[in-house]
Amino acid sequence: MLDKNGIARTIARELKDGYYVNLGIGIPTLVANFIPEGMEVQLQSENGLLGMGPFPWEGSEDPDLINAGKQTITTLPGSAFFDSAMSFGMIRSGKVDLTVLGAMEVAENGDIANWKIPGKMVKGMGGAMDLVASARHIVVAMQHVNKAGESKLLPRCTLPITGLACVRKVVTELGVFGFDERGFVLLERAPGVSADYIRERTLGHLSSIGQEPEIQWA
Amino acid sequence: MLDKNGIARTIARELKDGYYVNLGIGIPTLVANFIPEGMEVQLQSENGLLGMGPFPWEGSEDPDLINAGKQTITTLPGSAFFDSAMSFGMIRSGKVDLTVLGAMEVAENGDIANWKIPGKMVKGMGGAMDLVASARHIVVAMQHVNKAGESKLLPRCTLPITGLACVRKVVTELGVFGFDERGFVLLERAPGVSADYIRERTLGHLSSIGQEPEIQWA
Amino acid sequence: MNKIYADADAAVADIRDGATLMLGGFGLCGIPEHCIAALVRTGVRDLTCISNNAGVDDFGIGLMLKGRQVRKMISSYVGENAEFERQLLSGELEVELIPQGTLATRCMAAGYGMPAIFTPAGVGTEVAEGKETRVFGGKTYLLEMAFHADFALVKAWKADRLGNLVFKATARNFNPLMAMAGKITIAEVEELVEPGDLDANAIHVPGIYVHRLVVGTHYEKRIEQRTVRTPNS
Amino acid sequence: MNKIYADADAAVADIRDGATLMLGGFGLCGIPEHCIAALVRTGVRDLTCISNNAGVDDFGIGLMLKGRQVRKMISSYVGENAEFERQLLSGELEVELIPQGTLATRCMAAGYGMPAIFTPAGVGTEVAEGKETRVFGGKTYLLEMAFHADFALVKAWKADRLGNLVFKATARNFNPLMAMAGKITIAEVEELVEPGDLDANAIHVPGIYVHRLVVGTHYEKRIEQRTVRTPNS
Repeated sequence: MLDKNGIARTIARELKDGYYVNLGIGIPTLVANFIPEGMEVQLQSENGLLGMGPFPWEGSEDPDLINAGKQTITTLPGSAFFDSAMSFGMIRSGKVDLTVLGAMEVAENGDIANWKIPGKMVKGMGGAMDLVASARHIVVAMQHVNKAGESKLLPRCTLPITGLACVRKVVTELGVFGFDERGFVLLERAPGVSADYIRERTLGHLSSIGQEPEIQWA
Repeated sequence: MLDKNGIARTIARELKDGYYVNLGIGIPTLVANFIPEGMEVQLQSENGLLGMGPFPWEGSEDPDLINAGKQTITTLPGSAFFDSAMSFGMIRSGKVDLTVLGAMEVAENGDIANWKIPGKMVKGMGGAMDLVASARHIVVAMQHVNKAGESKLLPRCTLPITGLACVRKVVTELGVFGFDERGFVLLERAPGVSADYIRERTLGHLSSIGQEPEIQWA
Repeated sequence: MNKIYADADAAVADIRDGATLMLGGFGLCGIPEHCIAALVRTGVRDLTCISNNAGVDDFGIGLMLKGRQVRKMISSYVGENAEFERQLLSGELEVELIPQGTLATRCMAAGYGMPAIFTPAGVGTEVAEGKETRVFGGKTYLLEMAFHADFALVKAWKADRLGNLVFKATARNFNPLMAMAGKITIAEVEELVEPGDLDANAIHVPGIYVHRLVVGTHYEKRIEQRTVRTPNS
Repeated sequence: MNKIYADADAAVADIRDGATLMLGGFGLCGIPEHCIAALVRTGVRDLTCISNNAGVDDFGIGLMLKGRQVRKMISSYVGENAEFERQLLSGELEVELIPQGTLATRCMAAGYGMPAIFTPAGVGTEVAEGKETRVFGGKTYLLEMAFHADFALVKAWKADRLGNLVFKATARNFNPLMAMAGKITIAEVEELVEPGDLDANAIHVPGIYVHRLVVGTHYEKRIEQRTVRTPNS
């Protein structure tokens, strides 16, 4: 089983030198901690920044400098600020190489639901619908099951959709999942987790030969 | 009869303090010389400048600083540069208070033709079609008749149209013309020019009481 | 030509009941604090507010909500506000949630004289309900109308008296777009400089889009998520 | 990540016959001189060139016309060029003239991921022939498609190695729009500075849009209409 850092570290293997990457709130944010040494990756924050750096040291927070999660941040040399239209312009035109975000549900066909639970107060979709509608490579980082123990990898989403057929990869504490025409495909197992164990916790169709490799980090 | 400066000076009476103005090539450019003392008028050049100043002194020309007529220019304090999309964005959204441009023909209904003569090499419309499609107040500065002595104020344009029903006022060497539902309306006569003389040279319908005032400058 | 108003109260004095406003800012970053405070003092009501967020209970648009001044919010994310939730559930407040990029682009469209734009955001979701779709190059887009506002209230870093605006860091966000979209645009700024002091190459919003200027002082600039690095992180 | 190419020849070496190019500049102001010169040296042919103008006989795109490298020009104004006229009349060259603002906005649309835009420019004219029109708020607009280009060749003033671009004065014009529209964007710049030397608030084109950088030297920057003030004017 992977912990949150393990999920982030697994996703970090998707990074390539020169990539522009948008990381959502939560586990996705942790991916930034696993950018390999010597690899140049530019982080985009959709409120209007390329070249996001780490959190500031205490006392040097700038209220005019926040990320899309409204956290105080810093910038790296060579960063650029822009307005929200240009920010989503670069997202919409496919310039962002990798988008990592959380989800409540992912469906066999790559649909994602992550913005609204009927009956609960709706907070809004923020930039999530724009990101999933346009990003070229979308990886979901999430727990495999919800608090009630139910699979979040489903035949189809039960919650209101955020975007259609857009997710390319899912990483949970149990493994790494791709997609084929039938549904989810188990690509790698978390260390010590069997394919059967994963299948039991996956409601959507899961293709698995039962001998998928365990996740390894460089 | 007005000379070119007289036409420009007449049009300059349309200016108001705080106006943003786009001046075309030729006579319209001369309007800038008649901005009343103490009045603040910002000149927009559609290649990407607000706050255009006079031509540079010899030796201080900057090839990176030209107007829409490709002439070397200067800027005034408080000028701003922008890209061509924003430039036409402000034109399209009606932020330019006054647009002055030349024409080959103007029709009774305010149609304008100023970009193309069939059989002659076409140079292109540049920004003219954008300007006439969007500007809120369009004044045409032109000679009353063409080189063949034919009226340029016509029942309808014979040349390819630049824009439909957009001209609000025409100033020629003979007078100032507005529009009503029937066609041109003589508003003011050039000094020493009779309404009859103007009517003879105007092919489009011209309303005139025959006693329109002579043009006066403050 | 004088665009400079004595204070925010003077600048917002003619905003009437039922007006549609745009308010710049992302979260509490780059919001027009002083204009909001002045609006609260006017007691103007039945406002439609286009703003990415709705403030928090005791700051930003939250103050206008507390005064029951807002009839409708058009936003992308509104989650930080108990009074907001109360008014929404009681039916006092109407809310239209739209994707953040769609919101930004619909504001930009107004300033660029474009009546509508196409975006793929929201295709296949609730957001698309009742909206026209169109396929370009095999991909489906929604037709979304430009947003217009009677007044745009924005917060800039620096301005000159001609109305040229410069924004700082991520406090830029929606501010330039809304500044360009307002029928009347009121910009409150931290610093007023002489014409020519701003680099003409680095103006974010040219003065042609800006009608009123207010110099604000004592900005609170509240931070929503103060997050800092720890020595061993 | 290395975006810096040794010279313009290296940067344009993989541009193939039949490619669609965008070339920045207005008149001769802000044109990518060195990339054009390099393109002439490659002898690549059958190019479609999207550029507001077509240069003059012996400079700018005129040099490519002289080499019969251009099959089609998409421009708003092409009047300064005798060779251009000759090729057009002989049928060697195809020309599509479109309004300047439409050209700019169709380029912008690509960089902003918008498949098409609406503009009133050209309604009722030849430009509207065969195009879809639509009425919004009582005004008629044309539907115009985004322009895409295999390569965008632009000229910037300064850049850092991440590809962040800053333009000078009216040499900005179409350059940022085309930089954002290119599938592969090649920016030639007068000065390469260290990351962090450019004001992060004043970047015109963020590096995400820029794939290749060339540092140009000895810019000719020819002036088309040298106009000066006279002491008594």
